[in-house]
Amino acid sequence: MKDIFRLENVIHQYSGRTVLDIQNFEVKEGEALALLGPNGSGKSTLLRILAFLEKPTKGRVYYDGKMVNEPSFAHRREVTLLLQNSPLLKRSVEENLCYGLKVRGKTSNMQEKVRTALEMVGLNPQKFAKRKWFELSGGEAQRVALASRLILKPRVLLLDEPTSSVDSESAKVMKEAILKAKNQWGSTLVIVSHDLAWIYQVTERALSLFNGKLINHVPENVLSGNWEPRNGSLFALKLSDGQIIMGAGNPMESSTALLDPKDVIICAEKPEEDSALNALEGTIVSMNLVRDTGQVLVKTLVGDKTISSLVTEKSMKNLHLHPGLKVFLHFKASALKWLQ
Amino acid sequence: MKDIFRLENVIHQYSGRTVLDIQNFEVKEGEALALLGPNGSGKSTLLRILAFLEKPTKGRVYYDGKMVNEPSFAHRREVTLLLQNSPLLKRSVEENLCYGLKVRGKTSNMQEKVRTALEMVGLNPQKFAKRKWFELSGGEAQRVALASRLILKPRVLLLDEPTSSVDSESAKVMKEAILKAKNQWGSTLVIVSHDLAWIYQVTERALSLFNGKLINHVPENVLSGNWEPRNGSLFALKLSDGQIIMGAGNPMESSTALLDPKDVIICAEKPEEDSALNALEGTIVSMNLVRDTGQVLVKTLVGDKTISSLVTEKSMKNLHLHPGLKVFLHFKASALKWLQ
Amino acid sequence: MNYILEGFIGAINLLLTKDPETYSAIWTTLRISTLSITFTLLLGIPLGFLLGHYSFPGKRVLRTIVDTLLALPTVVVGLLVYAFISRRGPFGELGLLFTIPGVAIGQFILALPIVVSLTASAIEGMDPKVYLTIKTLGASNKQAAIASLWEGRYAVLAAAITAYSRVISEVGISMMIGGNIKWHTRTITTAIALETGKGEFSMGIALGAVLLAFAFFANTLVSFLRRRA
Amino acid sequence: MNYILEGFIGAINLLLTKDPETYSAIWTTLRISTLSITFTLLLGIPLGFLLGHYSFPGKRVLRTIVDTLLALPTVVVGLLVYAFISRRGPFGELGLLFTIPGVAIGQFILALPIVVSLTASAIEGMDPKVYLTIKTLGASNKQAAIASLWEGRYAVLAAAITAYSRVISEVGISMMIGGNIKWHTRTITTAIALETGKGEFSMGIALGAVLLAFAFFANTLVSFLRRRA
Amino acid sequence: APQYLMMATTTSTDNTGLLNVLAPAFEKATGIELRWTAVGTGKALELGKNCDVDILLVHAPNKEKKFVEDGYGVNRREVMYNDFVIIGPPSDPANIKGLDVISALKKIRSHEALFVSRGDNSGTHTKELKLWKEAGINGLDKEKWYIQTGQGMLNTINIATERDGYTLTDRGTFIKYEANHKGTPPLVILVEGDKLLLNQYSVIAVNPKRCPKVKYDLALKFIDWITSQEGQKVIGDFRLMGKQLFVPNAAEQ
Ligand SMILES: Nc1ncnc2c1ncn2[C@@H]1O[C@H](COP(=O)(O)OP(=O)(O)OP(=O)(O)O)[C@@H](O)[C@H]1O
Ligand SMILES: Nc1ncnc2c1ncn2[C@@H]1O[C@H](COP(=O)(O)OP(=O)(O)OP(=O)(O)O)[C@@H](O)[C@H]1O
Ligand SMILES: [Mg+2]
Ligand SMILES: [Mg+2]
Repeated sequence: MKDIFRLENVIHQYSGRTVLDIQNFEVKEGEALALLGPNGSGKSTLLRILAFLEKPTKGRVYYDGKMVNEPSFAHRREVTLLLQNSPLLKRSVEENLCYGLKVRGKTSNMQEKVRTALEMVGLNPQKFAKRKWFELSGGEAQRVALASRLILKPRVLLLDEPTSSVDSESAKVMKEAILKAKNQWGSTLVIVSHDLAWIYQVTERALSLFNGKLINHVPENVLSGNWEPRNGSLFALKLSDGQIIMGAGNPMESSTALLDPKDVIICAEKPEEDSALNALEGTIVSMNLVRDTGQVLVKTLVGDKTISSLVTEKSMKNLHLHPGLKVFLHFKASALKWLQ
Repeated sequence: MKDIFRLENVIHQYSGRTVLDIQNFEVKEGEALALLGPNGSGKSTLLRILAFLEKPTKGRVYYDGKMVNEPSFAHRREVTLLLQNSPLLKRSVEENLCYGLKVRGKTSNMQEKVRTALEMVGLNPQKFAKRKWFELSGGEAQRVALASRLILKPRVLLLDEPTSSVDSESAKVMKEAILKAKNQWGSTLVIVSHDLAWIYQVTERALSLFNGKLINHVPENVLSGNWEPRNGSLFALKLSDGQIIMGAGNPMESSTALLDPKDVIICAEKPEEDSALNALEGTIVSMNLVRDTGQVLVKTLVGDKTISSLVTEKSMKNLHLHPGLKVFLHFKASALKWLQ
Repeated sequence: MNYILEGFIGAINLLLTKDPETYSAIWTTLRISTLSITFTLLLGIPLGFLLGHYSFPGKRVLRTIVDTLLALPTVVVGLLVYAFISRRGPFGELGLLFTIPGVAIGQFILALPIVVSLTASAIEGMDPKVYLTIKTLGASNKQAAIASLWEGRYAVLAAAITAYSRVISEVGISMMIGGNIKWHTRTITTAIALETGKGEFSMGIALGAVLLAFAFFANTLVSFLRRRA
Repeated sequence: MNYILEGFIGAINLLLTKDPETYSAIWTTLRISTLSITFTLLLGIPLGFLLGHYSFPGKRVLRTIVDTLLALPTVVVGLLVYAFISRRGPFGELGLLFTIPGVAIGQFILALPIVVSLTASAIEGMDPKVYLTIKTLGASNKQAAIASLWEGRYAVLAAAITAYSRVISEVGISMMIGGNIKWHTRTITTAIALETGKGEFSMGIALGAVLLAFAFFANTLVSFLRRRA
Repeated sequence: APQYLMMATTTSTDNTGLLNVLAPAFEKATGIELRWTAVGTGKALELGKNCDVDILLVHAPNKEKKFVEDGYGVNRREVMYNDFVIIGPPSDPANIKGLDVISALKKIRSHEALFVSRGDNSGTHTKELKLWKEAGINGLDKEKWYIQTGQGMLNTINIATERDGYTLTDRGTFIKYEANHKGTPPLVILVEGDKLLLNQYSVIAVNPKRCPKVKYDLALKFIDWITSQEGQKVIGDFRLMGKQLFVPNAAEQ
């Protein structure tokens, strides 16, 4: 599949502060990409750049194979973005949905399209089409905002926290609506969300942003805090229950480490002592099936930190893992990757 | 503990449409109450009434033992609400935090208080105190809004989706901040959230709203759809994989049923045929430890519906439950409770 | 004090007896003001959007100049326009002096800064997310400008009402450019000035009341439109 | 045409040579307008808030009336005030005719509807959540009103600028109530009217330019304040 | 504080600059400051009726007499005069140059040549109407060639200039107009010197019996001064472009 977006050496700054610093970033046409990362890491900024709402301070943006210097509305008619906490236009729900069609001159069959789009997000058209923008609850408004993007059948659908105030039933409905866009219309999806369980069901690939930098890693197991130097090149992080995580390498200023859930092994017993090997005691709090893989994401509470590990169904069965079980987590000090 | 809020026969309408209809509702001083329910069920409306921002169309509101007819700002100085998608004031972060203190004339030690409040929500005061309101990401703004409530050490803290755009690490920090308000300052908490995992960690009691009506039931297992009448007083709901859920009673117009996770039993085999007993085949997708109880909430995907059941650690061990396992869910047709 | 009472009775009298001089002045006022406000809004609202929306070097200075032009006295506008359209001026050939279009040009200059400044304020005061939202829905720059103005429609309407009120209540330009010529360019306000100069104070008040009745009628219409939007 | 050029040269001349008549008119204009705008803002902004914020029966009618009063011609305001403060009027004893406070009263009446109407629009245009947010933080009604006005500060400032510009550029009230008395109540605008009446057009333009310079100075100050808020 | 006298006067005395000479001379002689508001004659009389000024200096003899008869004013004294002239374009389309007033108006009428009237009930307008009446011409109001400006004298002359029309003006304002055009005015005097064209100015004190608060004593002082040899000399000496504008005639009474 070809790239629909490619970013090269993109840097974006607000009043001199660099909030985005991306060397390479591609989105394939038709794929569904999750963009994760903590607050303030630059997710919304990146989406605004992809939606051609903002020009990066530096760097090149390619869309559909061509470099885009002066984005025109022709670009914005293919790429639509649902802003974080998107406001509605001060019009009726129906008119909100029609606006995007009208600016494109696609005024045929609007009634019908409005009905379909509202139903896709789980709102009853009879009840909601005529409502004014302020006569909606938070989640209803959020869903109207999504519907007014879906109605456009866009080539690229960028969603910034689409489910942030939506109930779980409706989130499921929205998941289906979004997947319909992908599967039936071939829309490319880039979705930002903090609801990891939800977004894993929608997307195939996930990237994370930390401090404006892209990391090919799901932001599980972010270990930040006061890393104290120990002997050798080891650093130690004290947990609330007195246990210690050891990391090898160079924390530098950020002092935030990432630990891939794949690198964490769950054992029933404590292994022999080894300063470069972590062995943390904790209690399993949740186990989630990962879509399509048969693997299970197990979250274990260690002190005040929750550490995720990815286990196969087989080893899960062997160990009789279940929530509430006391286990030991093993991982190498060198498994920690430091953020710059 | 005495009631800090009591509502009697409260009805609230918007342009003639009843959105809230509550016969009795109490909040005890010092408790932490979760308010759940789907979009549009009236949660935000109820919080606005509790915050004395809106007067119910009908009914009586008691606060601290006294009926409140004309809420004054003296009431609003004890009760503070974090609105859903709360805007910030167009001032610096620091000034946003100070505003509530200033209107109360508590101008001593403000710098120090601002620092503490920002740290409580996981924001670095040095980095954020001087920022303008628009120089924040979505989650940062949300946390500033919470901080400007926490700084007031309010007697009652009402929170409407406090974590809606907050990353999971920060949500944890916020949980601690909120619990500190409860435990150290004795604040009463009423929290609305769709993030059930998060809210269960913060609150002790949960109520749900459906169509403006209060229900003493966690909104897991909301079964809505096209219930078809069968023989006797049974109704059937077809799932996407052809399986059928049977419900006894009278669905009436709403045709939405609730199923308490406690009433669902997980078995390894299919029981003998009985039209009044449901036996649905599905796959476990997640298992979560419920705080303080030792019980586990197991979610099973049946067709396109996820059904939760609450199991003890013991039966979980006996059955060797784990995500990915195929199981049968048993529950009586009469276990379904119909919403009016 | 009597003037006021007499004035109000006089106003009712003028309107009921269909006093031809009064109706001629009302009609002239309506023609001039419609002409001037139409062009003012057509040019002023887009300019106000540009000034309010875009950032460019010198914007702050330009904004200050526009705000300064709000203080243009009508006599000065009259003098400036007169200089151009008098027979000896560069556009003397057009024969605009002492005509309704001539006055409308002057009123256009008077009202333009009001519309530009207030529209720019309305746009500046808007949540920037609104404009972004419109753009994400695929609007071209022009469509986005129109939709933004519609989002701020109450403030834009307030700008229009303020400008229209300024135009129908001004006297300096109508006097200087129109010449207050009876049956031709005499407006309600120039008639008021004339009557007042004559010492006919109650007649001045009566005509003032007629003007207000006219404005009230216009505003009532607007208020109904506003309700529907 | 020539007199425009002459006018500008004249303006520089007047200012540089510190022409005493001109400086007296500037000073009088400053005194009157400061007096009138102060009271207008003190009363108009709160009234505008009340009108914009609260819903009550008859609100729409009241709003329409305020908007109508925007169209009050200055001469009519002059006549109305005159009727009250003339020696034979009810407040004749106060001796306000031909004085600076007398003119300021008239200008107050002229500017009040502008401030009330534009402030009300500013408040109406605001996201209702902002007011709720302020209240959730524990503000009393008065504190919430002040904070809301601060949230809408650009629009409120625009109201103030529009009103102030109206006041310094008006001539009808200053003429009628002030009497254009040399060294006493002659303002820049009445001086312009006088010079224009004499046919001294370039002097009229010169004084007009002086007034605009004055307004530009005021607006530049405001623009710096705005930047800091 | 020094005493001051409040006067309402017509625009012609102010616009020509006479008062700028009279006021300092009066103050020097008596120590009394003269303040004036220059308005139309009708408005000046109205201000007097309302006791808002102490003294009037106006030029509409019939109205002044009525004002005194009705008890609003006392001590009316004629002070000075100038005369009215008919001016028009040098091409003189109605051929009125050198005619007496009445014949000139009749010719204007028969040629339907453009005539610009002040139409503002001022002294000049009153005079003009009286002249038309004497010429036996009525029903001018809606005639196409008869324009009513409702404005001051100079503005009316300017409108006549723009339109190449005739108009009736007082000589003082015409001289001012000449001065504005640096001595080469587009309109010129065509009819002058007729006895009917006399323009008499008078002062009137506002009646202290009706208006107890007026400064009657100061008003009397002003009347005394302006009708004295000293005051009359100031008027007689007032020149614009070397031309005398007003002829003092207080002594003639
Ligand atoms: N207009 C602005 N001016 C200055 N700084 C800004 C502005 N908008 C965002 N920032 C800063 O840029 C950084 C990235 O912001 P962005 O909104 O992209 O974060 P995000 O990843 O979307 O976070 P969230 O999960 O909270 O929405 C943050 O540090 C934020 O404070
Ligand atoms: N201003 C209003 N005018 C009319 N109807 C309104 C208004 N505000 C809310 N509603 C309606 O009232 C009902 C309850 O709204 P409310 O905001 O309380 O829901 P909620 O439970 O908070 O939902 P959400 O989870 O989406 O925030 C909804 O049906 C909504 O559409
Ligand atoms: Mg964001
Ligand atoms: Mg809500």
